[in-house]
Amino acid sequence: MTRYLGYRILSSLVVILGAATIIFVAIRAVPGDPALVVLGPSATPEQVAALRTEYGLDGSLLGQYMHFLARMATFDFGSSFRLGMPATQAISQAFTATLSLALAALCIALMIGFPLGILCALRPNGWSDRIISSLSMTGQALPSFWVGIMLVMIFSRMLRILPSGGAETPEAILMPAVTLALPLLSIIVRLVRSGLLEVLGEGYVQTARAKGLREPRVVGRHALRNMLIPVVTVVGLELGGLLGGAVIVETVFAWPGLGRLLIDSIAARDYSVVQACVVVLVLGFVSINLIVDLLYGYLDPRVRVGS
Amino acid sequence: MITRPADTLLSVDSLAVRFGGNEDAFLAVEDVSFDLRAGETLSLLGESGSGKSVTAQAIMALLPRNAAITSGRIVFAGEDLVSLPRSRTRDLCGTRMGMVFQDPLTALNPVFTVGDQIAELFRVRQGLDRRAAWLAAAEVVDAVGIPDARRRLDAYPHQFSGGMRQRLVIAMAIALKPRLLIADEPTTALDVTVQAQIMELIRDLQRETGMSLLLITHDLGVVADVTDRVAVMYAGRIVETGPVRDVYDNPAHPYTRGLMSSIPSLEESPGLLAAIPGMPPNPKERPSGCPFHPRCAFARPVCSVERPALRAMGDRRKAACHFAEEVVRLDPVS
Amino acid sequence: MTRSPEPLLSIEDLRVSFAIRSGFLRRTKAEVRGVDGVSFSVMQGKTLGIVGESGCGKSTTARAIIGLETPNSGAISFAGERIELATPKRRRQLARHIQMIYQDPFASLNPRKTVEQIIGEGWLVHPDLVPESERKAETALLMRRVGLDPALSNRFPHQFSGGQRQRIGIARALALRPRLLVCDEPVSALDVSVQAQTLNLLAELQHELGLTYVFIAHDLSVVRHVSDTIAVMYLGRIVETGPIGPIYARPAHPYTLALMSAAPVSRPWAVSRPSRIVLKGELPSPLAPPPGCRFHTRCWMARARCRIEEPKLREVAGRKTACHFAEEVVAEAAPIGTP
Amino acid sequence: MTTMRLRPQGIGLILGLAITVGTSFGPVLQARAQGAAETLRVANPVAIVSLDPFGAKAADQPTLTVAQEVLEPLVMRQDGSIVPWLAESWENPDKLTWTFHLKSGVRFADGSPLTSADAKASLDRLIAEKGPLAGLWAAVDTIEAPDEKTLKIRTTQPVGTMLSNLTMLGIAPAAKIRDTAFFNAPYGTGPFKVAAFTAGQQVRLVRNDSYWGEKPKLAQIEYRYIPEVSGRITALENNEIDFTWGLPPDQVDQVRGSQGLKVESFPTYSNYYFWFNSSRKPFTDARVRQAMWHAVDFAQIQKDLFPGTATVAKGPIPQAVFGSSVQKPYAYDVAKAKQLLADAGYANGFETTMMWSSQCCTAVREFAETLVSYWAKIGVKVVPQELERATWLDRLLKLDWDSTLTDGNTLTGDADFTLARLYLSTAKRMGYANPKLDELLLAARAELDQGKRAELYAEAGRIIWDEAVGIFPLDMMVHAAYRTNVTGFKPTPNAMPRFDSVSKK
Amino acid sequence: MSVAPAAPSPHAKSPRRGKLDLRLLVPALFCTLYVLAAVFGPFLTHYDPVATNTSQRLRPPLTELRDGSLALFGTDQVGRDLFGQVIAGAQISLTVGILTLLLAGTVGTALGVLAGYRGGWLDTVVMRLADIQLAFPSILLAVLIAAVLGPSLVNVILVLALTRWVVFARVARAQTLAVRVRDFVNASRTLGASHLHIVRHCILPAVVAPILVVATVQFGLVIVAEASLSFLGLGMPPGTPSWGISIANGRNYLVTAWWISTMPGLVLSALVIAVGILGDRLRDRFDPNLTTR
Repeated sequence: MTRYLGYRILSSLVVILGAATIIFVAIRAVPGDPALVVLGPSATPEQVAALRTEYGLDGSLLGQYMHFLARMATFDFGSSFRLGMPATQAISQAFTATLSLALAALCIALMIGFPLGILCALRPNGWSDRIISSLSMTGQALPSFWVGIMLVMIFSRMLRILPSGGAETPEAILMPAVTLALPLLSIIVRLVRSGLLEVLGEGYVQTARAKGLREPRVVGRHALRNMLIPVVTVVGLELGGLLGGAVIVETVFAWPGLGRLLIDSIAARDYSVVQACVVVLVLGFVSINLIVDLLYGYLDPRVRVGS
Repeated sequence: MITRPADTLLSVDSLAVRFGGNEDAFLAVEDVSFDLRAGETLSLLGESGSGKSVTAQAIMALLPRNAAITSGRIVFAGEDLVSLPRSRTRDLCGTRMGMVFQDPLTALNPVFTVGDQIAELFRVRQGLDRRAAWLAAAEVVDAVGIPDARRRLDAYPHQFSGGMRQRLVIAMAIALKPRLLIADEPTTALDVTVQAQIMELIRDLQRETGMSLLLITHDLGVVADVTDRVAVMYAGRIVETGPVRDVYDNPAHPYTRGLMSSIPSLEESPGLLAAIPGMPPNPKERPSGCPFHPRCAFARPVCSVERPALRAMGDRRKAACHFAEEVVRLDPVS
Repeated sequence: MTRSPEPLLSIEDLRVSFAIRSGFLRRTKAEVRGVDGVSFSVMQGKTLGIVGESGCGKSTTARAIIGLETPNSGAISFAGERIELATPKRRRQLARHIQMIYQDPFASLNPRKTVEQIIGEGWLVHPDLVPESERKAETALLMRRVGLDPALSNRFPHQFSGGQRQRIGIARALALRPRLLVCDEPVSALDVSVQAQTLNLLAELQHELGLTYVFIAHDLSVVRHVSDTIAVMYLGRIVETGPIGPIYARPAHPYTLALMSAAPVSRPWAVSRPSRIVLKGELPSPLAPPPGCRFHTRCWMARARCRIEEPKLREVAGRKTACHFAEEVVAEAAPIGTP
Repeated sequence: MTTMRLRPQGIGLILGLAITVGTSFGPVLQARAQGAAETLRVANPVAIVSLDPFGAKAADQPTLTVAQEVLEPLVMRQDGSIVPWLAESWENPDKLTWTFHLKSGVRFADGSPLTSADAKASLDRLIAEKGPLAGLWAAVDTIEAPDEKTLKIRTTQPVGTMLSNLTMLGIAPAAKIRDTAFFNAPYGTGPFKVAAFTAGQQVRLVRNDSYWGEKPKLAQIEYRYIPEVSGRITALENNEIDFTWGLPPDQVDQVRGSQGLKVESFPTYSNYYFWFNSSRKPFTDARVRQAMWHAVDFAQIQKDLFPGTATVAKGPIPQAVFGSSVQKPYAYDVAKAKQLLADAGYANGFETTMMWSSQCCTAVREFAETLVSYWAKIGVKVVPQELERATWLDRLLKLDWDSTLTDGNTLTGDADFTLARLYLSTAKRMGYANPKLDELLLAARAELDQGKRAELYAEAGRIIWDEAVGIFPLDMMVHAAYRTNVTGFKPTPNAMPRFDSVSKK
Repeated sequence: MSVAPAAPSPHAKSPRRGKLDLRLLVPALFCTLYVLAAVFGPFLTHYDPVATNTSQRLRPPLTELRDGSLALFGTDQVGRDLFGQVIAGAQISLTVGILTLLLAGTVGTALGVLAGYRGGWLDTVVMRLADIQLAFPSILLAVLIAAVLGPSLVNVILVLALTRWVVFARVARAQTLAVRVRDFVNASRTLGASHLHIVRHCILPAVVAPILVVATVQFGLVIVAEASLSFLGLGMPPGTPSWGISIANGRNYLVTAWWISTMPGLVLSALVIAVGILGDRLRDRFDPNLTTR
């Protein structure tokens, strides 16, 4: 187990290092100059040069890169040109916001998706299955920015019961979370449905029935646990995507999360924050995958290494 | 009207099971009747698609969703299971009827320890507490010949060999001392030597507990080894039934006869086998009249028109062939 | 006695092992000896039956002959040529002489190709064999030969029954006009009535085309029916081999004896055979085969010597067997046959 | 035996936990302000990411909007003219020297007195940070604080814009000026001080009770960032906020009709302008530039796209700016435009590009698309290029463009800030070089007499306008919308609303 | 667990072929409609993205315009006919969808098959790259590429292909791994077939079906992604009648002109749903295992 974990952590590090390198190069390859963005259209070349020195951008690229890596090891990304605070500080607020949003969305998706998926699988091709399945198809197809806009139009503009954006009040998380949850919810419904249908045809489910167990127990205990395995994998992947993919929802609802911070920081060529964002997002992604792997081992004793 | 001996445990009467909906519906089992007395062993013998497994599933209320019993009765210990609600039949499963499945690998839930799965029976069905259930599980596992039972309860199914897994499945089936054990191809997935071990185990258990055994198999040898009576199925129907020796030595149905001559023996048997020509019919397109007639060497015009009924041949045998008397008089199968 | 002619296939001390890899660098953690020192030979036009339980190495042997496994050591000679030493190109050329029939007729046919494409696939690889213009006719011929209606040549495998699929597999093998057919459990997935048809077909083909078979099965009756000689394998080794008659009449290895006694027979009352021996215990892990005689852990006759000294294959009563006490076994075993 | 076993209840527990975390995410949530009546809730259209007006954000309107309530300048521009503020008076001993006398009795919110050292430190830091406003002070030679109340600034050349520049310099305590933490909750001599600040999200100001001037009526001001226009309007209508501004022109009418809401529109120092790259063909020819101008009916555009929210421009800088002048309008005349093109040798039109920054200004895309549509009618195919701001800036400064549409803000309210900064040939902003213009602009900058400066700028403006260095279509108005219970709001043309005089019923 | 039905008879018709499958037909017709709209629509509506008409802006659906034409979906914020815009948008969306999938599908499938078939270090490298790609926020790539190259059709396709190849590579690799060890592949090897032959005749045919299914799912996602990029101002250049741009344009007019965002959104969603249903049905039909069992 430890060996396997070691391997996974090592390959995660490779991924993080790769991503960090890519972003380091890419953000510098993009036209535009952080100093220039700060100074605005009135800047003179001398001013720009002076500010670049101030920012430590005048050294060799390799030197900057080594410096970046060295500091990254201690989770220090330098200070933000735009915000005038350490990048990690800027990140931490945004990360909390994004994580809250992602978790809220995940909870909504799981809490609604699971029962609906089970409902579908218990009566495949019944009317409830057809309705839920087609709704879930729709949920997956709707572009989230459009859904967000429509939600704002309905709940904020017409009904005036929810704030249209921001994160000041607890209920403000509802619409962005629902918007974000919608595609995930659809995926979960379909995964649970197909997973459960598949599992329900398995021999051990027959065995459980032959043992005289009641259907709720057969489904709830014997089938569900086995079905969780593919669901966990996909949900993990999706959650990893949610962290970085919430940009649109964050934009529509002015949610002060990582995605927005990333977009704003790129626009400002705020190198340190961009790099920090990417590293944190990638770190989040690989950690989630690692957790999924461990969970996988927990859910399925067959893949437990060393047992 | 069929008279039943007093000790009849299971009686299946004119059972028919339909698969699929509307257009592609077909009868997987048709007009199947047999009795099983307490302590007796009956084999349902047939090739794939003959309806033998479906019959077992119908008895255990384990038919897949797209299947339904369309007619007939299944009387178990005096109760008609067909008219009972599914939940009541389910109650009988485990306690009064146990089932052993073909593939021990898929029959066990891979994510729970075997102890969990066996103890569950005692906890849920008998209301034992966790500890007592665990002890009872250890006892059963020990009874099916798994060494070091107490310790191995903590293991997962994948940590057992195929033969051991089948023992575990059997343990689950007999844990609550059912009066009827249905074994659906219990040895097909196993090696020859393991197969022998498992059949011996089933026989021993049957001897000890006096339960009845309904054995479903395609293996003529297994049937001969363990059973008193055999019912040969073809295309969803029973074509012949009777004591194993009588049926094997002097088949009354051409299909049984064909089967007997299809298998090579351990002795020298030069030349070609007397194989049955053609293939078993598709359940959706069964031939008219006697379903076996296209493959039958004895077929005459009447066979393609009129379906032969399962009729008595002497007091213990029945056969569904217009010319059963002729067939039975042929030279014995060598 | 005249000196026997050159065998078509001969295998000398074949060893095949699988590496179990794991860890970051995929280092070999352990080796499983799938086949551990197997030797046999088959004469042109004859059938060698290989029996044994799952994990005994019989399928691995087959795959090594066919080139799907690379032997660690040993020699595989086909018509006098060492095929395991052949270059990949030569090996591919040789492929047309050595073909295989697979156990699972559902898995061994490409589900996305028509019967015609499947049967003709070999001609794409060996284009000289049949000119393009004649392929259609040749396919029809082959299909008729194996008992399939050539009108079905545009169907896909899933539209056929198991027995028919096995016939397609046979036709595919025959398309290359091979000399040797390796049959890996060709009938074990088939129903009894279809199994008989298939066995008959194989017998007819052998008779007509002078084919040589290596026939792998776990069903002793089937092996008896088709084979001239037999090799019984246990845990990667041959424990007994020789002509079919003597071995079936009086096994000289306890394992063979146990197999014979356990084999289900359709009418046990009509056959006399040793009383059933139910082997105790489990098949040992091939990762760590027992020392001495590999069978000793399950053998009711095992003595101290068996645990230490590995018995060699030696001539006993008209066959070769690898048991220290083969003579005792032969003497004890009741002959099998009609009482 | 049961160690590794997680029951379904366990999974439920995890779910529950996740929900709790998901809905009660601490740092994001801020307690609602208490004392709603004395709290003005403001939604700013652009995020306030920093409260430090000396560094990178020295010219950042969101930052300055808040900073102006907290840090006060030496002099202030009120109703177009400069009035003393923290400086009581000033004089020029010579053309290169400015001496300011600070008001006495002014204290910072922490009780420490205001001294000239604070003013010096503030200006020193602004220059040292090399931020966007540092350029205004390029001519500064020395800054001295000979005594606590006197500040002496010496320049290397006469600086006519000294006073207007000073309006942009808020004075912060010298002791804190280099303390980055200070700018998370800065205070100064102003009527308010910062109580809480979450970058990019919200700022809460509380009244500075020891303020030296007239005490503000509001106890608190809350700024929160709502980027979506509709979101801001909704929030206003739903009484989630009291005040917002920066509404897009065509939403204003709808808000005006809303009950309980009031909209105030006022002219600003900002305008839209469209520059030609006069160093690139075909815009090297003034006739082409003029033709483009004549081809567009700006009056119509103003009426349709900017109803009551912008005015057709009368000169290259907005009329509210010191130094502005009224020029002769370009008529919408397609025939004339075509004629001019033909004269310049482009009878069949030409193809060119127009870039703008996506973050530029309200309705910029609509505006740009409309322009493209007009120009198509005289045979000029203009390919629109909407660029990210950083890229736009990059290309702008590299003169790597044909034409660009953008907005300008004369932050200081002084023509110099726009004209001398951008139109000097040495600035190389739009490839236009005219020695006469250079001469006028430099003279105006060095002139301390404001009357003379105004004349010089008027002349410079005429050249820029007539030569069509760019097209100056519209002067912007800003629309502040607020609930009717907000009173006392006085619009300021720098588009940075102040709330010291505001009260809430 | 053998459930009754026997081996299919040789006379069994190939499954469902020839029978009208409404659930396949309806979405297919729907998609065809979009294709027709994309191909011929512009000829019918004469939509000119450059022709703004500010005096006719923000007209609600079904308004008769001054020139007598009917604005079916209303007009947008600069007075262009929204219906024409949406029709023209179909062309863009379909173009982006198809080209992106072709690019990503080809590259991804090739890499996936190669990685799965060859294994070893090649597999490791490709899969680590895929990991990085997956972990790397795709929006970031879009921003970077848009910033470097500027918004354009080609760049949108590049960005989207860059973010999608992984999906194809993973599916292709998984399928390759699964097929590679199947007996029918062994059978081909036994025939003496070369690697090229095996990949061409055994692996690729098996990979195509799941890839097609993935492609239908991805098609919808790609179209939405294009719209999202355009919505963020990172996709198509302004003035392009992309659905995403139309929706984004309408964002500021939710109160005064709801139709600007709503109409293209509905049209977009309808297409994606239709493609999704189509993909589902195709999956059912393509998979030879599903059709036989």
